[in-house]
Amino acid sequence: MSGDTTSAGRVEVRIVDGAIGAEALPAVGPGDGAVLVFEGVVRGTEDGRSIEGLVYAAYEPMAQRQLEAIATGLLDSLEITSVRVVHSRGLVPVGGVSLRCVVTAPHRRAALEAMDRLIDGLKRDVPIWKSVR
Amino acid sequence: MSGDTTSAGRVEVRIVDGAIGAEALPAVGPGDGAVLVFEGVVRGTEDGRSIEGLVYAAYEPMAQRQLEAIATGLLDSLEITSVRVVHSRGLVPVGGVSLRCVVTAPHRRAALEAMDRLIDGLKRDVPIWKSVR
Amino acid sequence: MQVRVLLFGDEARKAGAEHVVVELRDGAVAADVRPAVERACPALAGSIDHVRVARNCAYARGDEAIGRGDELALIGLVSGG
Amino acid sequence: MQVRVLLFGDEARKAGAEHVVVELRDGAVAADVRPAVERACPALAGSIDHVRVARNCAYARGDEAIGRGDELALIGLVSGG
Repeated sequence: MSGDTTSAGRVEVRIVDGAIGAEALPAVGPGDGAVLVFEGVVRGTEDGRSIEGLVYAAYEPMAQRQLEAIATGLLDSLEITSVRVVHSRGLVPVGGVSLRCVVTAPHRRAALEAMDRLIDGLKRDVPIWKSVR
Repeated sequence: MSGDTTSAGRVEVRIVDGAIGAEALPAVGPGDGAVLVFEGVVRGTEDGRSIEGLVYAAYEPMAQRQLEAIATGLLDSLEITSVRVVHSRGLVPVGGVSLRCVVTAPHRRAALEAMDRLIDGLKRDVPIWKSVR
Repeated sequence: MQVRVLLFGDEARKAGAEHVVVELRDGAVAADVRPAVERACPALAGSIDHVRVARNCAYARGDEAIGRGDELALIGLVSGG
Repeated sequence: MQVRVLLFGDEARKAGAEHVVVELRDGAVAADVRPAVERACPALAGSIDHVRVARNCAYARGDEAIGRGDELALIGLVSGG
């Protein structure tokens, strides 16, 4: 069930301090025709009032493990070739990127499907909490 | 129907020479929580045989207009805030990016839906043709 | 009237040309374009049933009137992306 | 046995603590953790029915046995992204 042996090098999960900076996209293999990148950006208001930013706290070893499990499950069930997830810890100011997910695949459909499920899974099962600053 | 007055500055369509280079993501507004980027990459094989790259030819004024119409239709029907489409003309070598689409939105769901429909529309209605090199 | 119809992709390859000049009666509509192209260019006869007609850079409904200055094009199966 | 249960988010705020130490009988299973937390920390009583139990960084089935060295946590509504 862990899929660790087959997903090595195809799953990358990182939890990093503060807003996530720009970074190079993963190298694509010769069979990859689609690279899909999602960035979650901190909006200027939360429940209607202006905020400075969001502070993220994670139960890190479990968050890391859960994200790896979700990514591995997607690699096992969809025709995709890699999954990268980077999530912030600590303060991310308004306009900053708090989540970046990258999926590579031979074709776009599987990449879009994987991205949708990945973010769904993250928002449902991954022990990370935001609070307003 | 054209939506030109409401979509000004929110739709950007470009057809460029060769592989598409890296570029800055569009500026996000304070209500944007999601930035979704799709890159179409030229795969190493076409119908099972190795290729050097793909050569794209477009009926450019119509391709430009069709892409703008698709993007405007998405802005009118989904909760998204901007659409950018860049497509190559001429030779794009294997591994090169021939298409980049960027959608911004308050929430990811609309961005994913818009991206799916955008690429569908492109592949169905936009007069661009590839040939193998 | 004589009208130029742009060709692309498979259609251009089959015709060996990037456009074809066709004869249309005055009052012709978009649905008249394909038959006129088949008459003007036998290499395309029988192979363009699925091909769409564009008028001034937009897909044309069959009943859309064709004017003298219109830019016409046949748009076969596209393959961008 | 005494076991430490990690708390996060709403649960940590309500409890005013990032963990709570609970008393579990030998042979306890994951379903026993929530009641034990409610006994140990009345501030959480009645508000953790929807909260999931994690054992060693994975969500635990209710019948999963709890061992002395396990890392336990209550995972309430998460809000990452």
